[in-house]
Amino acid sequence: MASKIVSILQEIVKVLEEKKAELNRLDANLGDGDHGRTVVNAFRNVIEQNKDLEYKDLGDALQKIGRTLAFSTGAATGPLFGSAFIEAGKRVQGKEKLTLRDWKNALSGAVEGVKKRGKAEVGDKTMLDTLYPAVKALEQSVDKNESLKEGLLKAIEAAKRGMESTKDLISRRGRSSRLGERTIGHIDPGAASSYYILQTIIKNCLEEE
Amino acid sequence: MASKIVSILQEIVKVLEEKKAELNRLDANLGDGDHGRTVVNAFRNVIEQNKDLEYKDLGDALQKIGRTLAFSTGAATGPLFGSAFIEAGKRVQGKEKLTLRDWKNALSGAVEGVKKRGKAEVGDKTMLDTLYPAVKALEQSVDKNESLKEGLLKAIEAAKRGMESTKDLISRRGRSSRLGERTIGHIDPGAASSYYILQTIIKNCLEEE
Amino acid sequence: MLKKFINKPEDVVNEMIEGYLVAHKDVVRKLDSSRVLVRKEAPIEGKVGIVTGGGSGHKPAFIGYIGENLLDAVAVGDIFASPSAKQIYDAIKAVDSGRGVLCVLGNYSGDVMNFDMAVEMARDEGIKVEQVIINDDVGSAPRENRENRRGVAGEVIVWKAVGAKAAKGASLEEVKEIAQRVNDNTRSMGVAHSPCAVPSKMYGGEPTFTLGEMEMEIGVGHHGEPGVKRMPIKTADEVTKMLVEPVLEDLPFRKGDRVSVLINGLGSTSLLEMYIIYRKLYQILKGREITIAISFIGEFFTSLEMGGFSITLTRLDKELESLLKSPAKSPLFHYC
Amino acid sequence: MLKKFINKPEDVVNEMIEGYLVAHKDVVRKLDSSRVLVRKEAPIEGKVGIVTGGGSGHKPAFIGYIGENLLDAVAVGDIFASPSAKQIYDAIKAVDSGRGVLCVLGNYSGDVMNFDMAVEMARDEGIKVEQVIINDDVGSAPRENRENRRGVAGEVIVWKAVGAKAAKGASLEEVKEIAQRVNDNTRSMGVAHSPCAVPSKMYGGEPTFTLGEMEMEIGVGHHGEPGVKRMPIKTADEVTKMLVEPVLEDLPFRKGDRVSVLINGLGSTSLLEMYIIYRKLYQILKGREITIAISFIGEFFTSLEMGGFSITLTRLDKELESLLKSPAKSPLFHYC
Ligand SMILES: Nc1ncnc2c1ncn2[C@@H]1O[C@H](COP(=O)(O)OP(=O)(O)O)[C@@H](O)[C@H]1O
Ligand SMILES: Nc1ncnc2c1ncn2[C@@H]1O[C@H](COP(=O)(O)OP(=O)(O)O)[C@@H](O)[C@H]1O
Ligand SMILES: [Mg+2]
Ligand SMILES: [Mg+2]
Ligand SMILES: [Mg+2]
Ligand SMILES: [Mg+2]
Repeated sequence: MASKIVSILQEIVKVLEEKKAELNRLDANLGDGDHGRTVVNAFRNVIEQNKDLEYKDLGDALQKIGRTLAFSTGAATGPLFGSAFIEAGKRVQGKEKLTLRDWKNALSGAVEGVKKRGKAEVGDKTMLDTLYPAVKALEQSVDKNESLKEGLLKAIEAAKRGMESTKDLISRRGRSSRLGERTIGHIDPGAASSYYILQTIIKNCLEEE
Repeated sequence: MASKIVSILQEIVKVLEEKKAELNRLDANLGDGDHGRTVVNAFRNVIEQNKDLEYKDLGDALQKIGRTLAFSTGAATGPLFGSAFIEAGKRVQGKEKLTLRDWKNALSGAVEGVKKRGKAEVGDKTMLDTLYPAVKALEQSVDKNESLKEGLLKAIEAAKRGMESTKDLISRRGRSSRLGERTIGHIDPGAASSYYILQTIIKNCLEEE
Repeated sequence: MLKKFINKPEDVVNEMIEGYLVAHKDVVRKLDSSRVLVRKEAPIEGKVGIVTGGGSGHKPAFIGYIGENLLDAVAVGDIFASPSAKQIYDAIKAVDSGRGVLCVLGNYSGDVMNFDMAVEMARDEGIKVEQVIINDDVGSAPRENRENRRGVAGEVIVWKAVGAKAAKGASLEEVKEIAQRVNDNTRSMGVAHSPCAVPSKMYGGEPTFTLGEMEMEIGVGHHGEPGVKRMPIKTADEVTKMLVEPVLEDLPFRKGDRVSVLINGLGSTSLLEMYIIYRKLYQILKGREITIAISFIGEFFTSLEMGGFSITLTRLDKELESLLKSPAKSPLFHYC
Repeated sequence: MLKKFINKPEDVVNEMIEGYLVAHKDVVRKLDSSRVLVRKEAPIEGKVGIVTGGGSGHKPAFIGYIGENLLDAVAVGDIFASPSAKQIYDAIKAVDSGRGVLCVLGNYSGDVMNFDMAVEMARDEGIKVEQVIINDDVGSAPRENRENRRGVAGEVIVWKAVGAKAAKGASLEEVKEIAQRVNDNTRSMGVAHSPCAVPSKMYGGEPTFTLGEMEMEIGVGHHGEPGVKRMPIKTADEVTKMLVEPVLEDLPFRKGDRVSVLINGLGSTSLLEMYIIYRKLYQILKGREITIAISFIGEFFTSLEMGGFSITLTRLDKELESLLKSPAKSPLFHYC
């Protein structure tokens, strides 16, 4: 199964590479203009350091990815994405395949990881504003007993709307929080990158189904 | 006689004050733009430190003025003007009134003083190019036995032409020498100020006659 | 675009380190596996290790302070960007002599999160680690939100004090307490009239902010973060007053206090100006009967070529005064 | 206009001195009658006095070097303008212990003439005075006209060496010989990409020169005097090569030589850049089998906020090397 995870990571790098300039530009509005570069390098680095990533246990794999991200990336991104993956991994420990409920648990782990690390709340104009709506959507789909595919597609939609919602928010965390009201009108780069990452993961998992 | 010398010094300050902006501008073309300010302050300082300048001996008075200039002014101007006055004074030691020949001797002393101090030659685009033609004119007038007035007026004319001649010269001394060929087309500020000073001295002496 | 003497922008930090290492090989070494600079003698038997780290572009900070009675290791980030948790973790490991390690860092979310992760990791391995977050910049948040304030030049004062304390053989707890005490008694405020540029092209980079022809910004951050107020530039005396008054009120500093004064040039502001500023600062403090016990004037924590400066005051007690006055020596900082 | 933190432009030098004096009153004093700063202990029994002077705006030069094993007195001119002969004369008198005084000055016509006058005057009074004129700037005149070259950062190396020699109790002739020997073995070359401004208005001044958006000038002087060549800015590696090669050829420096290296920032060029430059310089010298015995990297002789730097090499013999490596200490320069 190693190849599958590595190939998803490669897809993530490919997508982020395409979006790099856009993400840098978003970060230039609010921060220091390096977010595109940072996330691409972060995931490149993950592949580099986990070339032979084998797993029986998806939870282990996610945590390994998370630790590499958290530990080796630098900037704000490393610990944030890292904690997201690590906490997500903990919630699906021992699993080799994920149900919709597992997806919900994993993603809400990611939300908790970001919250803990970044001391941010939903509405602070961060990647949380992408991830949290996706968790909410998954919860509803689980409650409604929707199919894996249906649920995941809805989660992507919700994440996208969440990302877009950051445009109207005032940043309260990270570098951009220094700009206060001047942050209104710009999408948060971390919200954007986490949308692209989530979307790429889900798409690739669904293709496989 | 103290009052006479002091009043000429005051006239010099007045004239230089009027020409200050022009001299600064000339110096801005070639150097650091401070020549007007420097010469005004230099002569103000001379008056300040020689308020009770009495003399029987014009030579002494000129040397006193020269020492104040040379010693307290700073920049290039102080030692140059100072040496000019000191050497001029030495050539008329003991005199209370100057003949045309005395004037010639005094002014050629000034030329020697500047040469010695600044290691400059005629044609180097300095105050020498004002003073030297005046000496030459005085020599001719002495040879021709012209009147004091005639001789001094011709000296002023010659000094003026000399000052104007610096426009076409390349600077070889002082700060402006660094600019090389770029100095062509600009009158040398020291040539200009020394013309104004010489002219003021001569005019005031002639009025008295 | 602001011009710079660099090669490829992505190489600036590594090339700077290469130059630093050949210049100061008697004092510092680099870890093989990580962009971490370490004092040659570290770990030093019986001494608490002092680690810091942060983005590059602040020279002499941070690496210039690795040396005697100062820092033991620095995790070196990219220009204005936090180093990774791994680098910080490696720095901690490299200087632990068994008596523990104190991490001192500025209050920037990237740095805070990466240090957090590194410290957790090091603790998991049984290393004694403490951290103190410096937040001296009065210009970055109101008093009620002190915990959100940035760390600026006050970090240098902390390094100097903890470096001296650690060198005396103090315990980790004691060294940490000094860092905390200096931070609690330190306030800074900065101003800038010209931006700097993060290297982004072959020969330079774009300015981090733009100001009007004759404008300045009060409260501006070390990376060009916006400050409290933009206004037309004022005289040195007026600007000094505008910076020091909020600093004095914030703590507050009082009549009879003894203080350390740090006037820190941000990059292109000349020492000529800094002494003109010091003159006024001296008069103001004298007028309030506050005694300057020690002063530092120069460039201690810059922002590349930014035009501006900051004023840092630290209220001293006997111990802090003697720590700040004890000798220290590193390639870019001397006190003796 | 370049912005500055100053009060009235005509007051900058006096206010800077006021600030300097309150900051460093344990080291320097000012003569009552003259704008001359003097080492507190001077004249020092049995020691030759070392005097220099020149225009202001070069800090840490000149006054920052008054201190132990360095300078005894400095005659302080206006910004970029020579002090008067009277100031220099007063400086000489203030530091003469009977063993004589050495004046070290840069080769600028104003300084040269004023020092000449002052020295004549002091000699008339029976003081033993010698002077050595420094002309290390390769960029300011071709080799045939070496005597016309300006003095730039090489002056710092001379001060360091003569300060150490004088402190050992050497005679005036011996100290003078050292100054001359350092000068004869020292060559510098500078580059700038941005001008400085002499304070002329309340909040700043006009640039001393203008360059195109991405231009630099090689061989530029300490006061913005034009250099050898203007051209588009190049990488740090290329610029380093362009500066050091004419320096190496001029002396010439040869395989096997031991040298002192000084990389001097002119004002706004960051230490980050200077270490990138040092890296390349180190490689070039290594390639030529020239050994760096000692190096100085930082701001030692600036031009207000000018953007640029210079490289100074000094060929060492045993004595010069040991003089440069002996300790020295002043408010703005340390070596130990
Ligand atoms: N404290 C925080 N909590 C949650 N997310 C944060 C926090 N700080 C920053 N972020 C996220 O990180 C993104 C910026 O990442 P990046 O540009 O890589 O880091 P840096 O600010 O160090 O340059 C922001 O857009 C935001 O989504
Ligand atoms: N070596 C020299 N010999 C003769 N005259 C000189 C010399 N150097 C400078 N000058 C004169 O001095 C003038 C400049 O004086 P000033 O601007 O007061 O001095 P500075 O160059 O120090 O600012 C020049 O215009 C020139 O006439
Ligand atoms: Mg960023
Ligand atoms: Mg001038
Ligand atoms: Mg960043
Ligand atoms: Mg001048």
